[in-house]
Amino acid sequence: MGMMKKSRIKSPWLLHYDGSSCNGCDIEVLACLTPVYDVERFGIINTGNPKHADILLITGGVNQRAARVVRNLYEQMPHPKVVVAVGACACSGGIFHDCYNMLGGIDKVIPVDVYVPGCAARPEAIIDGVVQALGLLAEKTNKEAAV
Amino acid sequence: MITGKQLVSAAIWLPAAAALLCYLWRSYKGRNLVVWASGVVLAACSIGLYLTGPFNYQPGEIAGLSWNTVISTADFALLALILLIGIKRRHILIIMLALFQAALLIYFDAVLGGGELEPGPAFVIDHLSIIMALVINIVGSLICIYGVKYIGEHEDQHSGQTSATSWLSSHSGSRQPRFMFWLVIFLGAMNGLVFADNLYWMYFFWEVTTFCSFQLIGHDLSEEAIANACRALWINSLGGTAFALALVVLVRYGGGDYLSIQYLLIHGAGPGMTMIMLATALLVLAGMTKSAQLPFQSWLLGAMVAPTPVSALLHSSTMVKAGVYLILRLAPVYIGTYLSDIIAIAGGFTFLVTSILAVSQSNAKRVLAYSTIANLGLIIACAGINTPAAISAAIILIIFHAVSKGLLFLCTGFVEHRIGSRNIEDMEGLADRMPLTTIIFTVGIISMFLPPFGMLVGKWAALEAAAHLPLAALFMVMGSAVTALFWIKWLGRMLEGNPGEVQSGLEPMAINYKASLIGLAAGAVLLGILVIPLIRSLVMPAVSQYYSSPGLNTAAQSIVIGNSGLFAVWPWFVLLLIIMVSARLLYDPKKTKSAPVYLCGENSSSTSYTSTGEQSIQPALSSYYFDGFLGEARWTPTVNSLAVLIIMVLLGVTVL
Amino acid sequence: MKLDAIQVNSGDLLPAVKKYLDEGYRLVTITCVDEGEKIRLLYSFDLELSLANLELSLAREEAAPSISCVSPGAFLVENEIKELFGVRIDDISLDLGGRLYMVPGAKEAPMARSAPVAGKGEK
Amino acid sequence: MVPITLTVLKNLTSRPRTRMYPLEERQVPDGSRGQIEFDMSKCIFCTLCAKRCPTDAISVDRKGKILDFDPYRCIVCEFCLEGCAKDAIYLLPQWRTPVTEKQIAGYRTPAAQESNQNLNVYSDVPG
Amino acid sequence: MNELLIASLVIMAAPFLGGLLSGLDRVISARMQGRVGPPVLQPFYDVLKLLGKESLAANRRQVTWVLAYLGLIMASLVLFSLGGDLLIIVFTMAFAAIAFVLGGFSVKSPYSHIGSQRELLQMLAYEPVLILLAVGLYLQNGSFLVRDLINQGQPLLTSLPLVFIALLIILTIKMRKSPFDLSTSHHGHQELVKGITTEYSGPALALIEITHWYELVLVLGLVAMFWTSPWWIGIILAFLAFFLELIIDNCCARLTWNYMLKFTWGSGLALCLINLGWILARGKGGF
Amino acid sequence: MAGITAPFGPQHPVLPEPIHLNITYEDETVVSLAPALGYVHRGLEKLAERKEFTQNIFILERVCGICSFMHAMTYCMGIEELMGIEISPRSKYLRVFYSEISRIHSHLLWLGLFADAFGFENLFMQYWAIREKIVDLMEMTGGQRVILSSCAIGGIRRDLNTDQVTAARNILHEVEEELGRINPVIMNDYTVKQRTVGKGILSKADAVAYGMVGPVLRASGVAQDLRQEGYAAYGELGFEPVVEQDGDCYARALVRVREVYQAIELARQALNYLPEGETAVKVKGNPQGETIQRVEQPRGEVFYYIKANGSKILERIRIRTPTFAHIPGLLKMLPGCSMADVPVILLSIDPCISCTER
Repeated sequence: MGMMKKSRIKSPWLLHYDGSSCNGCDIEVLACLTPVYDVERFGIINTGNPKHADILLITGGVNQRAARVVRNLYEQMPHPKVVVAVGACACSGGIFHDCYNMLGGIDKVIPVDVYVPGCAARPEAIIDGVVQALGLLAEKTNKEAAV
Repeated sequence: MITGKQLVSAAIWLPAAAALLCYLWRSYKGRNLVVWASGVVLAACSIGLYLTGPFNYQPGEIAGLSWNTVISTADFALLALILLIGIKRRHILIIMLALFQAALLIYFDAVLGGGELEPGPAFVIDHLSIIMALVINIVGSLICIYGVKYIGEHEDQHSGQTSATSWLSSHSGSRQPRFMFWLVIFLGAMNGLVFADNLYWMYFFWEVTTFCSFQLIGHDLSEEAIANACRALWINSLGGTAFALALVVLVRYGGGDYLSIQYLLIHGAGPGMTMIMLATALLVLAGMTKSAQLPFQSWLLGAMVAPTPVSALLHSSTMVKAGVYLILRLAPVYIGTYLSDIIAIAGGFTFLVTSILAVSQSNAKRVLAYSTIANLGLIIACAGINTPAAISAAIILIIFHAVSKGLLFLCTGFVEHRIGSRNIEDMEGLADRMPLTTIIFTVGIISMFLPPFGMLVGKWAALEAAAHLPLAALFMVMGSAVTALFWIKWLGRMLEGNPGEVQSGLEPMAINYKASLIGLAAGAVLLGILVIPLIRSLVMPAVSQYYSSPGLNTAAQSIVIGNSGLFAVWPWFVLLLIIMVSARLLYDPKKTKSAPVYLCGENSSSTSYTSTGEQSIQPALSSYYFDGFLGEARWTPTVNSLAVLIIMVLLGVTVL
Repeated sequence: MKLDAIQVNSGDLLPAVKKYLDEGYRLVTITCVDEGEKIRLLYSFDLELSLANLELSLAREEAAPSISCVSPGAFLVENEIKELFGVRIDDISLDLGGRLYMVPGAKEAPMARSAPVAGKGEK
Repeated sequence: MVPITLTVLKNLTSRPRTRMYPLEERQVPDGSRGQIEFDMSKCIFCTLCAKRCPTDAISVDRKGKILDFDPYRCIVCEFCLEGCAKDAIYLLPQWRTPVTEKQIAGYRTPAAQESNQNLNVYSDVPG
Repeated sequence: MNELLIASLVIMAAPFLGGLLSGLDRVISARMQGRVGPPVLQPFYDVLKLLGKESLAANRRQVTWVLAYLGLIMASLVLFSLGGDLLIIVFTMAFAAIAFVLGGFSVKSPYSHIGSQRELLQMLAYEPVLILLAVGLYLQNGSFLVRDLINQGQPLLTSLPLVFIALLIILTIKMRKSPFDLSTSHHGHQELVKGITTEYSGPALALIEITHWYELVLVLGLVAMFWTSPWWIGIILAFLAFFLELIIDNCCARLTWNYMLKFTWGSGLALCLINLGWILARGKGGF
Repeated sequence: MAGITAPFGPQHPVLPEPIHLNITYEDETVVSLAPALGYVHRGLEKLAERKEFTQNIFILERVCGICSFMHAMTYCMGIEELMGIEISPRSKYLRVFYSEISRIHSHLLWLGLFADAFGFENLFMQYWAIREKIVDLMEMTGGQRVILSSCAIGGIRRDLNTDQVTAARNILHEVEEELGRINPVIMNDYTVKQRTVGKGILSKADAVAYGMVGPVLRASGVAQDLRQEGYAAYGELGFEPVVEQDGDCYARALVRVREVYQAIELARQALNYLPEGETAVKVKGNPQGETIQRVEQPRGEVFYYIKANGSKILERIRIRTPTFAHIPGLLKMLPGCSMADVPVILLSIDPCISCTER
């Protein structure tokens, strides 16, 4: 089983969804894919499909309508999966935490594994967060129970 | 021991007797019994014929009259009937064509004394006619068994909505016996046509099949059915006229014994015989109208109004095959001439154009009709190429097309009764509602054009033969690419199921349906597996009878690789079996969670999504029909005029 | 610092808007200001960078006519005002029925002056 | 087609311009807004920064002399830094490292710190 | 008996070769974009990870058709390596592609449905050229068998140059590279999400990936067939074609399906016909 | 023929931000569509009516991450007009410099996403590699890579020292030189033209009727750019709007490409004629009255309406962002195009959904 665990770390496929973000953090996530930061070195691909993804990377807080979408995406991802919340809004709702339409951080809707702070979290911080998430991914099994 | 002669007369007379019995026997059970019995006997007859091998048969007198006079009187009676129908339906074309044919026949009998000619044995049963007999009797009887049950259900469903003017509601008693009468008698007519060597007799059976088709298409008696029946009648009578003209030309310029096909095959070829070649061209033209080739395809599409067994029996497996049988029978006559190339191009052109038109159809039966015309075009193209390999390809295509297309028509009929519509879009998710039918449909469609099944061997041989005629090769190549498009588009629509819907076992099927559907499906698979023995026993003798080499070399170079195209088939079916079994092992519903469909994250349930204004919407799917580019309305006029041009060239080239 | 806006009542709002649009003006937006007892709707138009404003003041329950029949782009902002401020604007060309932003269960007219300020989140 | 092919071939032959992040860290310019830190020796708990913070990330308990700072709500806007009378708040260019558990950073005066050893007392974020 | 040996050898070796090739493909594409790119063994890690994931599937049909896709591509590769009949190989590849399409169709999901329709259109585009390739081989060598190619004197490329160019045109479609990666593509941002593979996940997706490796080896084998006298020139030819596809992939935008149909039928078929006509005219065929 | 009804949903690989279009296709041509927004609506106008007017800058900077500086600048100009503050010439020029840098940054970002929409992944990588240089420049000068919070009421929070100015000039020169190599691709590459020319056409009359703004309006032939009003230091720098005539996706791409060159030129001029003096003016008291401010954002004209009643808390802030004006135009362009063009047309208006829904 060692090879399986190792391959899980070496080829994490990532689904990026923008909850209710101001697209500052989204640009930084996309910047990670570009030549200057190039996360494909770690085998990370940005698949647009929850069914292919291992890591759910969410930027921005969650408003009432986005909560439903975030929950759907999380449920559609096959196990083992991890959730990375990128940016102050994703961690705790940030500057918008007491707007009338905001529920707050991502942990209000789905269990979050890694929090990446920063208002417009830097690509390096995001890479750190994803690398940390890989450690958690290896431990999880593909059964429903050990979520 | 039953001699060959008794088998032939049985093959022709038994269906007539059975039809009469069906007509008289009012109860369904009785008719069912008769059809089953006659089906079994007919099949036995054809197998018997196969065992006895080729022989000639000249029937003796009956009640003092020679058969010829009986045939000619029956002919005139038939023409009178057609004339009557023309007048009753006030259809000028039918009247004119019937009169013209009558005139030709009178000229033929009176002036040339054709009626009394005895150019040779009336019936010559050689390998080709045995193959045709096998197809007609086995596939035909299965379809009749299906038809008995189908027409019963058809009547219950239609008695409610048939339009007021239909004769049905006004006339007391159901029309099932009448339907079965024409359906079963048709088998006899086809057997007769296939055995006949005397062209005049063949002409009689030719007219009988046209009349049967008219009666069966008009079964529902709605305006649409009657209009289409009339159209079918006048186009086929056009073919009949060409046939009669050919008879006159043959006797007038060639002398009496040209009436026998065997004589024609031996003496007909050669440069000097322009008039004989013109007659052959006319016969080919008659064949083309019968198999609804390009300019004449409208009647077959109209005939789709008829109940499905009619479409299956007449308009795909047997009747339209008569035209192709005639063209194939005459192939040695026009071997090597320009006529042969033109026929190849006409066939290829039809194959390509009708395949493309089939893409834009959403009515299942019209797709099947277009695909039938396409495959007939392919067979005619092979006949046109006229090399031993091409002829064997044509025969293989005839056998497999009859089985697979019949199967598909019957499946469509059965589905139509269950879901009440013929539109492909309404067949969405059939795999979950009717799993057994979908499996049979899959076998049918796969056997139409994919490797392990026979049709592909035919197509392979056709391509190999067409290599010397680039234009025909181009038509075939593009046509076969397009066939994949419309078949899989349709099958795909049937397979589309919602996740998580557990199949609750196979759907109920009446014994008649089971027998015919599963019988034909098993037939398709069996013929696929036994394709090489089939070729050795049936096709090669038929080809080597008239051509120098047997065409296909069935010796296998290695386990997997056959010689020049013929491949050992059994590894294929082993592979398909392995795939089925491993799929069952790998996927066990308990372990695999059924995932909701990907709907951009907005799933409100496993199949629907929340859209504008927070309403939950089901995604609607529909296949592509390219109505803009390939629409029937846009293409048919141009295509028909091109085809008429080809026909002109076809006739013209013989004369020049 | 006052804005130079032409006062209009709901009757002749539509012809005024039509006049501006025919002169080649472009509708910039509709601003809704909730002053407790009355609501002011400010229609601003722009032609070669110069701004022209129409102002319509309504009582709390009074309905405003929709101008989306004249200016096709106005339906989105009218839907927003209807949903967030609770102002009744009837027969908008593409009416999302108060579901543009908010989920069915959410509070009605969250931006109105009377609405409580704190949102769903903690403190 | 031509211009892009030249670029493609040039890229293929030249060194990729990726910053190999985990192996070599790039030198972040000093003015860059990384994370906010509190120098408790200068802080007089005057709650000025708590009032100015647009995201209410800082809460000061004057009597208990505790300053609670939620690093996951702070948007690093330096507004508290500009308003602090005693310049007790300073800016580090280095970005804050991601964590798996959110904690509130509780700061105390240096004197109070001797009593419990660790400088930053972390407690779980309510809710 | 050696046939069985060759067959099992090919079935074992081909995925590794295919995996390496697609790994190489991702590294070279990355370097062309000025990026470092993943390690060359990345495709193997991807497939191993996918095999380890929880298997989600809508119904059994989906898995059956994927297995059919894998089995049939393996069959055509075995037939090709044993020197079987090229026309049957082409038709088996068609059956494999159809199995893949039916797999895509077997779930009522909009993106997988549209992806499958587009895959059918792609088949419509490249099928005629492949069949004409087989017919060309027949005209040149007198038989469809690939094994008869080996003892032919002059290589196929000299007599079928235009057919080779047509094959390169449709190679873009078979390798799912832009400008014709319409039904599904490795590029992240495809307007059909993942097209035909949208509804697959975990082990089923791993099978599809492995089948793509087999298909890659088979298609490059077809290219290598054009120069068999010293066989290693064929291999070089295949690599050159592979590299050319990578360059085209990185230098073109994705085009629409009607452009693809017009382009492949317009230029691909025309080239083949000119070539076949030239062979026929050159003395009633080579044999 | 029943068509295909499919969601072009909130989560889609081509969409940078969540917007939902419920599209009905028939044989791959769009027949009808209905939008659904609300995935990013946070309700920050209400939040701004609770915080103090000085804290609002940081809220309004985060309306949209890409054009954050211009939101803050418009708000500050509004408050300065209400309080009658006159900002120093140096901060005017610095505001022009920062605006033009974030315009270059926004347009390069858009060009990358636009290339990715029609499947040209390589071009996406090239444009974003160049953009990294601009982002480094922003981090060096403004302090943040994306949310450039360096604007305050009364001027600029951080001054540029001399070596920062020279570094900025080098970076601008490098960017201009690299763009010279990449722009010809999007301008005359055959496959790109095949996918963009003649798609999503908006005539001049429609553009005005639907209330289009910015590059989309200028691509349809209306020469209107708010920088002609000469706010901040644009009056002294001399400025001509960039106009195209045929109003399709290709024209919009061309307008934005030429605007990048123009922005580099303006930023360089702002640096060359940077006057001396301090950058921030002390601010006393509270704003009073109401005002409308309009500024040219990378996506178009942003419209701020501010009403203050003399207290620390403002009474009403109304923001109408450019993408809000573009959405009705988008719904006019999309019907009739083919399925493959939907992402191209959708991205051709450079949608910034977080701007639209505030």
